[in-house]
Amino acid sequence: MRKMRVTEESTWKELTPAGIIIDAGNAEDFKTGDWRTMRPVWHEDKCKQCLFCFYVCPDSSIKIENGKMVGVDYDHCKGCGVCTEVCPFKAFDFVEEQK
Amino acid sequence: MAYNIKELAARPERFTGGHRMCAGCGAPVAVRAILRALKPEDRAVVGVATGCLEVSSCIYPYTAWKDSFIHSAFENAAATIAGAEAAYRVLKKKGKVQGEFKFIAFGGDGGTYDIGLQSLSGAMERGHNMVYVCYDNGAYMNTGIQRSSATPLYADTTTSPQGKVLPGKMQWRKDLTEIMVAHGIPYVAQTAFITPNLKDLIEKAEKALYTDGPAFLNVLAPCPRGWRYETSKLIEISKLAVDTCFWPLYEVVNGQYRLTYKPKEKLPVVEFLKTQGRFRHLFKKGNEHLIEQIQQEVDRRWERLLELCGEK
Amino acid sequence: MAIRDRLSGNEAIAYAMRQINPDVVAAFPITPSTEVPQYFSQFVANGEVDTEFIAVESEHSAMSACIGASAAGARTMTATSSQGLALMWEMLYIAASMRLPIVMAVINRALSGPINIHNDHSDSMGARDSGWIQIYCENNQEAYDSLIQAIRIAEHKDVRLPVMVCYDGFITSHAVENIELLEDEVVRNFIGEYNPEYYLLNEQNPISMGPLDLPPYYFEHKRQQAEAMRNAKKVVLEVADEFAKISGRKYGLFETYKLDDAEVAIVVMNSTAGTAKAVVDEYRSKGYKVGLLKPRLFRPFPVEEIVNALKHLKAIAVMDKTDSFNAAGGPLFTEVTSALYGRADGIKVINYIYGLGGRDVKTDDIAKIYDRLLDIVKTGNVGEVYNYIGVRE
Amino acid sequence: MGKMIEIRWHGRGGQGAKTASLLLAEAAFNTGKYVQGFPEYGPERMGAPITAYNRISDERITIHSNIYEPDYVVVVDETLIGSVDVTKGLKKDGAIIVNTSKSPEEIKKLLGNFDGKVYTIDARKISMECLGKYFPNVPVLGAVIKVTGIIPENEAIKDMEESLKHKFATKPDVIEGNLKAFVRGMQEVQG
Repeated sequence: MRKMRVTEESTWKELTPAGIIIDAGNAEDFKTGDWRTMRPVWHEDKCKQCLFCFYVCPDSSIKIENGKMVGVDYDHCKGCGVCTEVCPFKAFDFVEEQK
Repeated sequence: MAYNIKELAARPERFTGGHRMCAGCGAPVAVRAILRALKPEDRAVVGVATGCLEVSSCIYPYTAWKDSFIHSAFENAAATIAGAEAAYRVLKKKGKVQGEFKFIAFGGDGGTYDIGLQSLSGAMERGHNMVYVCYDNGAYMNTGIQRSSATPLYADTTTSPQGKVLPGKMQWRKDLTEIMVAHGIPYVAQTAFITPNLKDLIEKAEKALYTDGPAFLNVLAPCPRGWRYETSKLIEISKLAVDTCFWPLYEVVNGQYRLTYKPKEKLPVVEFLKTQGRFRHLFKKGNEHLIEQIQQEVDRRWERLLELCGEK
Repeated sequence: MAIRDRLSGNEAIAYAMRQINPDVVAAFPITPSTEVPQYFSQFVANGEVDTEFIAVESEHSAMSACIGASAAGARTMTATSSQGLALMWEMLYIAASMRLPIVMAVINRALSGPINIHNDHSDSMGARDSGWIQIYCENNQEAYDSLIQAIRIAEHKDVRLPVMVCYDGFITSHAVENIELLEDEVVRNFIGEYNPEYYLLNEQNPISMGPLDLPPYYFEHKRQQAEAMRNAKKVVLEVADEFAKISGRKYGLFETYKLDDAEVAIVVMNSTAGTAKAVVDEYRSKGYKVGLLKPRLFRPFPVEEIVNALKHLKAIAVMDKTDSFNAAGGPLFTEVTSALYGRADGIKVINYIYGLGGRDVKTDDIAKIYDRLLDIVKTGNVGEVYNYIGVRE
Repeated sequence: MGKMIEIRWHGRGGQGAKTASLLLAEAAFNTGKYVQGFPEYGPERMGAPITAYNRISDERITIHSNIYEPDYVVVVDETLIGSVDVTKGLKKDGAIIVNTSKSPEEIKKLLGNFDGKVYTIDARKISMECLGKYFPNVPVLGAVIKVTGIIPENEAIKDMEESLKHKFATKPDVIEGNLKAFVRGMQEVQG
């Protein structure tokens, strides 16, 4: 539940003062997944849970649950491919994005 | 802290997706790792100098920061965070603030080596309990790849372009880490992404954050756009910078130098240079001597560092 | 009980700062404001205040640190002059746009170049559109009283803007004069606790400040800022009323002196207004209907109120202690004439640039201006609008 | 408006003319007056001629210009006579007080065509005898108070004693020496 309700229709009286953002981390609501031209595809069967992909991801897009890699957050992943390069177990394919 | 990849991964994510840094950018990797070194119960106030990181991570009405964040201008991230840290000291004393806060300022090399150097120097000299992190990508990337004093010799940038008579930037890069060492602050370190678990970076960040007094981290943060390489090669390129000794990893704790990584085999600098478009002109026939000059300077600095670290 | 004392302007300001006991002060030395952080750091050294004093390495960092401290939730103050204010320029706008209630004493001094350490108003007048509230003070008493009021004005929920309290370098800052001081506890009760709504050190609600603000939102944030400035006028008067109750000294948006039945008047700010009062007395004793208006609040500019006070006059001289280099008149002149336009047309208004770089302003200089105004009324002939006084022609 | 007295001080940087003007302001303030004490700021350096001013009145003073037609001029360093026009603008019925071992007549000759009253005070002699060091301020201040009559002498002495006690609480000999110098300044001014 966000505290701020700001859209491009909001009047000056409705915006937070001075551009203060009171919902810490609400950039999650902004989807950067559509920037992708390449897509990392994770294969759970090959994954050994080394979590290297998690640390090197610039977009916080490796999903972790209970300390385990569970998939890619395609809402935010920009398809840089760093995860696919660092994986020692070749658990990722890096494929062209199908639009 | 014993480095534990599982325990660290279980810590809360303090820098969310949905920020608008370029795909494959090194800066958010550094930010995530440094914030991960915070104890989960501790809070942070983060200040960022104007630059790529700031204009991409906090665009009204969105912020990627889960901790309190402030940006005011380009050249003053250190002074701004110093003010916040001073406020914390007094408000804590007065009982108006509970809990532990850590103070971190991030700046690119432009905001740190160049326009922000005075502010940084002042804040470090005054002994604020804060960590200043430079994410060094070797040019003013936010405005479109202009040379900074961190830009390597002969790199091609938009204000040090290689042309018919000039082979790119004509000066060697400033050694900011050494300048920070000269401040006599308790902790200074230079680091990079040499392993995919970012152990060197996270351990140094933890030391910096939990050192009493000012600390400085210089993190090599490759920029695929400015350096001209494939976005996926982030870790490979970082590793080459370190293994060629172009960007040695070391720390200086209360004035004591320590080499934190020594390449098993010191690679020729050409191995680093050839991966990036900004150095492509050096590989034209007749430019061999330029690469040789770079090699000589890398060697000279590496030898000096080995001496300082007691490795010779 | 008021405390009768004699202090220089800078001593009075430092005394007020001690009573205010701000959380953070970040400052850098520059003549003639240097004494303020100097006296204040002695209070810190003696444990008379709880303040974290940051002796920064430049005025740019002074204002940057003030911004960081104020954003963090601290009551924050500083002081500067001239080049120091100029070096803060970039951060002045940012402090205002971030809506941070920083209070700063500006000890007016000429801007370089050539370098000059003496008084004029080119420093703060240059910053007049930075979004700071500006209060101008005639003497040490007004500077002291206004600094205390500035805390309340800046922090008011309808305002939340930084405030500059301006007074004349050397003339006011270094001259010892009589002053009535308030007791520490009276000041403490008057300013109250500072409890910001949004601040960085709120462990329950972390916030982000200073975002990239693109075309869909920037304009709305500026509109908010403009509204705060509009609200400031009302708040300045409310705070002045409350201050009168504790001090017996009543402040307004401006002060008038023998203006009600005057035919001609001078509009002038700060210490020169005091000198002009002596000339008004002299001319009144000779039967001339002369008066004076001394603006106190310059930002926001109290347009309607000033027009109401001036509209019965036949001729006005506005004195500016800075030149705008617009080849047409100084900033106070421009404000006054634009206020009169369409509201009180037909009044003859002339401008005098005076006192640049500490050129002393004598009673004789002011007498010449009143003579000219009386002559304009007699002949109906305005002559040159944009004039200088005290310069060798 | 009650009578306002305007005084101009001439001295050299580091000699304490500015301090003397502030001491006079303080003494007048302590006896209930409205005061101004301010130096004319320049590149103030040791040895350079400096000017300081006082206005003293029974009513609040609003004028903030320098003083051009003083009622009194005080010269703390007689070597300034000749290089600085010390009597400039000095009112005809006013007076000049000079710190010197010379007589008023001798000083009058040095001042050229000044017709007003000339007073002298040998502050060096008094200071050396009372304090063992050359601090001209206190005896000069005594002379100025005597000549100007701004403050009744008894009140001035009482006030000086109190402020010395306050300032030098732990040094009774300093209090005594200064007070003696002050009173002798009043007594020994000539003219």
